[in-house]
Amino acid sequence: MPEMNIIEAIRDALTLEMTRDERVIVLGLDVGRLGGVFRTTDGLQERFGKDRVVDTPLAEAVIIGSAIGLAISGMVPVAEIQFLGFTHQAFHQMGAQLGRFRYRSRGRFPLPVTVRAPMGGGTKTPEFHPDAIEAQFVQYPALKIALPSNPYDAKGMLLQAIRDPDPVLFIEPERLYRKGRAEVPAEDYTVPFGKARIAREGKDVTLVAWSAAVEVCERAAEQLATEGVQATVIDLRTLVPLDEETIVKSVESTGRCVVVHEAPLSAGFGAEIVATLQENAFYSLDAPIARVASYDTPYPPASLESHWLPSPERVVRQVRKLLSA
Amino acid sequence: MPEMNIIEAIRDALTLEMTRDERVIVLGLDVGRLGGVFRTTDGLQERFGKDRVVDTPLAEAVIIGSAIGLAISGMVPVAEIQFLGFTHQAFHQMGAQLGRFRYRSRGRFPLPVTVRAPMGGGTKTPEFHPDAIEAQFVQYPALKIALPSNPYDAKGMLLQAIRDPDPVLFIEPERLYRKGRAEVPAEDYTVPFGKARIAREGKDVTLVAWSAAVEVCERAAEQLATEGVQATVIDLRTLVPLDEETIVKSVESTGRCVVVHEAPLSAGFGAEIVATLQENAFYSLDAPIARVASYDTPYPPASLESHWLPSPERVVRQVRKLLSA
Amino acid sequence: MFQLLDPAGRLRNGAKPPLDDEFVLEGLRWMLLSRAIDARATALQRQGRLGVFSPVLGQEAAVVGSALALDPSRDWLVPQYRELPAMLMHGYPLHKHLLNLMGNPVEGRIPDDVLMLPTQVALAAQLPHAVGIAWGLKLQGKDGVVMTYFGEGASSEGDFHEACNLAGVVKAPVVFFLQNNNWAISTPRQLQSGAASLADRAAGYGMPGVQVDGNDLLAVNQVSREAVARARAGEGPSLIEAITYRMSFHNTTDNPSKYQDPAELEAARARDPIARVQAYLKGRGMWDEKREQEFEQAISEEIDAAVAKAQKAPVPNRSQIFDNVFAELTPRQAAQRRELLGEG
Amino acid sequence: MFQLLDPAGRLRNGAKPPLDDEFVLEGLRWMLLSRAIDARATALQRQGRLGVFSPVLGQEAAVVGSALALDPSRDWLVPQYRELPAMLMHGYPLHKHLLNLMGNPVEGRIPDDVLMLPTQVALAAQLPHAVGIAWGLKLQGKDGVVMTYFGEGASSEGDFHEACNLAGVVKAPVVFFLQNNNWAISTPRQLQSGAASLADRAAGYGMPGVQVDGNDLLAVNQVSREAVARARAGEGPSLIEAITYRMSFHNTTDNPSKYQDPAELEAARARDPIARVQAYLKGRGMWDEKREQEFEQAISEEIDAAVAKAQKAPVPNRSQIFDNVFAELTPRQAAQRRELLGEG
Ligand SMILES: Cc1ncc(C[n+]2csc(CCOP(=O)(O)OP(=O)(O)O)c2C)c(N)n1
Ligand SMILES: Cc1ncc(C[n+]2csc(CCOP(=O)(O)OP(=O)(O)O)c2C)c(N)n1
Ligand SMILES: [Mg+2]
Ligand SMILES: [Mg+2]
Repeated sequence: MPEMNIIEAIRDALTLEMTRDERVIVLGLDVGRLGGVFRTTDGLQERFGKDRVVDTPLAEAVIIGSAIGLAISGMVPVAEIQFLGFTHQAFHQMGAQLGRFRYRSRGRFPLPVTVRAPMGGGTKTPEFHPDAIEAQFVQYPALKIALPSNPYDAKGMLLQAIRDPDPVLFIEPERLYRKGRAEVPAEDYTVPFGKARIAREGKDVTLVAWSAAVEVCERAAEQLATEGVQATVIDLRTLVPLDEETIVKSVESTGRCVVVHEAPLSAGFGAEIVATLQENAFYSLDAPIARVASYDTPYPPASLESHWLPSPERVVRQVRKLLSA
Repeated sequence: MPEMNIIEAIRDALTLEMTRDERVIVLGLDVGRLGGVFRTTDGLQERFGKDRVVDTPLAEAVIIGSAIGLAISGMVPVAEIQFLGFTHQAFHQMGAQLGRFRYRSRGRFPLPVTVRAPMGGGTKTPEFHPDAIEAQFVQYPALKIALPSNPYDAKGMLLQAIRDPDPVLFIEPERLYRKGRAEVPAEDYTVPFGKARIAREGKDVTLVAWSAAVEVCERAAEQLATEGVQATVIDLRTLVPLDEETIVKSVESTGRCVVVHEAPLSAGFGAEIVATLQENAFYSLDAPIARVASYDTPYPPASLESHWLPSPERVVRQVRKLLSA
Repeated sequence: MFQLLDPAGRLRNGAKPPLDDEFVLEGLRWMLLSRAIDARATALQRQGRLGVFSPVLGQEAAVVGSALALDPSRDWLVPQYRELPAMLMHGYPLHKHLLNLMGNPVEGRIPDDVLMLPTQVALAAQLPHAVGIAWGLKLQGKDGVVMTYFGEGASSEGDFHEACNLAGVVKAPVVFFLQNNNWAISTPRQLQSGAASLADRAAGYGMPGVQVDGNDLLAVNQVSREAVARARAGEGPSLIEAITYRMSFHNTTDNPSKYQDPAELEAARARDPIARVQAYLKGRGMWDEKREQEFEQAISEEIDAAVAKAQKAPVPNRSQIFDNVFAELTPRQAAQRRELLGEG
Repeated sequence: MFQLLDPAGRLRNGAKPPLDDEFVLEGLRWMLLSRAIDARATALQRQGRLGVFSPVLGQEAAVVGSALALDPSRDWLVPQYRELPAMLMHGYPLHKHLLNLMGNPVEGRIPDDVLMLPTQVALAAQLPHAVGIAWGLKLQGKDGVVMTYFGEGASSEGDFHEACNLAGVVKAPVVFFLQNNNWAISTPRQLQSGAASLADRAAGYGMPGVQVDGNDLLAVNQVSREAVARARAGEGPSLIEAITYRMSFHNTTDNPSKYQDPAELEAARARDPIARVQAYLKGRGMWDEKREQEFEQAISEEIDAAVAKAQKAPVPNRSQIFDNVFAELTPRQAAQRRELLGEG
């Protein structure tokens, strides 16, 4: 099996799907000749032509808005927003338009649109770029939200996203883009939405995360293992649909849970996980469910980001607290 | 003491503050000659002139963006967005710019800007207009978020908002705008941020809400009283800052809690309340904390909105469930 | 400002009508239908039988003249919300529109063979959609054209700029039809922009822009045909600014006496687009009182039938709240649906 | 396109220089300083001592020529991010800029008497701010003018449109200075807009627009002075499109060989804005090798001093994460701060 990093896995999925389905069109800033600022679309324009891999003018709202129209006309657009933080420039076209077209047209216009964007800090990119704002999109309930954390999922979930009959916001973990290769099947496969991945199993505590925070939890779990604490790590993969079953079952068995995410604490999606778990696993809980998140401030200067982002150390500390509760 | 509805209380606060502080400028769509589509600014342009009460072009982002500049130049802008749903057109100027200017300028440019907008359904306004998207703004941690639910608070909190040295998103409960008058002092007073209001006290269950949902809880509490159940109703008033103390204390004493809001359930601010309460009142809980919210769908057609919005009946049903748990 | 008919309905010196008389008569019929619907819908709204309603009154020539340039079998219509006659001309049934206004969009679904988007509530948000459709048609080698409507108010939104600019780059076959009716709710044109002409904006996107008398059916039709032909020939987008006037309230919740100078409204009435076409056709022996009565009779019956049909449509039921959110409900939505239906 | 100096540095027929020679020399000094900073900052970045850096290289005449039209004691500067010399000319100390690039903005705070906003990362978001400041100055009866910078890429954003349009309506004293350097990262000008000239957009907002040779210090300064004077006289905003060329990478993470035709870069080098001013001043007996060496020596020392000063600044500490979020922390933020500092 070939080995790929996340960038390569994404490029592989795009290549596969553009070959299979000629309705697929890639559009966004610098996706053509340059191959995207992270090279995820490298070589695609040469291969599929300028009509199918399009460098758009610098305007996020019309990237999303025109993708809506392209889908209505019969195409299958994969739009790239250069950094998730800049979806704010397109916010009115995201939830309210892209997310609602099927509903407001009473089914006449389903929109098979994928919006790709990298998210997250830890690479010293300037403010706005790294903003982890996934929860804002959950509050617009007609977008599916997928966040792979590894090369295998990146490929399989992107193929799933493009083929999904509904709009999918596909958020990529920028910090992990080139963080090592893993085995990824060369052939076509999809990873279904709404099915969490159990990255590691342990009986003492459940760690729930998505995107790059999964890797933080895995490092925390390793540290905990050296202290004799066995942690389960669950990678949600998609926030919408949410795999309640897997997390509830795990917490029923461990009795303790820490949710970890890169977004600031307040009103982050972690709150939703806690609310859901305490409702459905209430009688199994041995301690309150905890959250480890970034602090409630704007994204800090590059030199301070490592203190702001959730770290394995903070997760470990929090688990120790729960175990002594 | 004069009696006012919420519209009148807001207009009174604006009149008072524009008289007291000539740096205050009101800007937005149709706020001038028309006095706003809900008449909150009625008569202000006649009184304070066209330079201080300004009908802007139809463009939400530049209403917020120019308010930022006005504040930097030394003015105190009160910007109106006609409906909260249309803050999406200005989203990139809200959290990322308005909310972060003090931070990114390291204190050089604090922004005393107030953004007013009505929110909420129940009046058969078309889609987008009524969207309850308050939680999306909490995820941008440098906006204060105030949501009065009655005339007294509307006046006192608006005066507080305008005088606050930081940006405040002031969300008005559209459905309650003209729903009865209450006593409101004619003089100047402020209602401090971060202090919840206990609208009703009862020992059996705590209902937590904000904006128009407070009224839903009050009706539910009345119904429950006829069944012998005594409910506490807490009106949060501000989501940022959040008065954790008052809600934790109440839930510690009642042991049961229902959070009620108009936004769709998933990732609504109710999740944050639940997450906070279960962390801080864990050992006092007799039952899981419940949420009654709108469903996870786009805003439905007018003829169906009453089934979608949280109702006193749904709250009562939920409380009964908790009591029998 | 391009004009073919003067306000008295006389062809201007040397002007040649772009439409033969039968076609003008057809246009007039749509204009009269539109005005009759305005009256009926307003009455129904006042009786509480319809929701908020925005009349077309005064803008009939702009809407009908432009829509007459389209071929509904291949062209797309992307409306804002004040273009009802164009929607009907494109094949959307009137009773469905009434159902939307009654808060029953379930039954208002656009038929599969009508190439039209739903009306847009978020101003200017439709413009990027229109560009995307046009671009997609072009990429697929289809010869359809997209006509999209918006007000001068909406043209201040960023979406207008981004949409026009992208259209210029990809040479999308789209016609941006700006209805400048002088008002955005209470905000007059002169507070909306400092530009002398909004059509001047076209140059900044590399497309032709033209200002036309929006109360002149023939002139509107001519510039619209030219723009559609240009788009169809692969030459890209155009911007048309139709100068017209909103002769009624913004919508049924509005009271223009609060902000409108009555003299201005009087002056606008003197430029009524319907009277102008009637005068023109009268001059050509195609219009008289008898014909007017026949038309009015037929229109009235058409509206009666649509109202009756709308009233017979099934009332929406609460389970429909969960229809068409996604192709399939998520487990969480499915659970919420069960709760709503008391099955939970 | 307005030009005063031809590429060889000769005054065009009949042209009168808007600046006397001493002033041109001053401009040249800023241009040389800018280019020397580009070289030094790039080197420091390659050594891992600076974060991502965007050079001005090739655009010095556009930035310096326009900023020379400002009066730092009353005018405001609202930058995008590629206008360092303008910031320095406005009074912002170089070592503070270096501190920002080092990820230490705490010490990079703009001094209270420097009328300037921080650089903007979210493209075009600064334009509404510039309009607001200008409008506010006008409302307060102050005679300041705002100069705001942005790229041709940023000019595709909706914010550009909304800002220009509002400025036109309220006649805000603002100059929109568009640096068209042919590139937005890898996206060339011709894919950015179908417009023949971006200055043509001005008409759509009711303001004058002018296209100027952005590599001609004198021409840029002249049109900038005119725009500033107009604004100061209460006549409202202007749009200037300076045609220039990005002669280096987009920023230190970029590799233009992936998308740029080397011949195009060569051609641009032949229009180098610094060489042009030097040739002009040489022709007037104001520039020679000796002078050049003196300038370079002084500039080099100035940069050394700034780098040294930046390196001596206190390193940010983690508690500063919570500084300047609000005037006062919320209880929740205060608790988080205690946790971070291990006081929780
Ligand atoms: C983005 C957005 N902002 C505000 C509104 C509220 N609103 C509805 S209609 C209207 C005026 C529209 O004016 P114009 O575009 O000229 O169209 P007209 O009503 O004249 O046909 C406004 C402000 C809205 N629907 N969408
Ligand atoms: C809203 C937004 N979208 C995308 C980006 C990413 N980005 C940074 S610089 C740049 C190109 C800017 O081009 P231009 O405005 O021409 O300025 P230049 O770099 O040429 O000075 C892009 C796309 C951003 N910073 N902000
Ligand atoms: Mg209008
Ligand atoms: Mg550029």
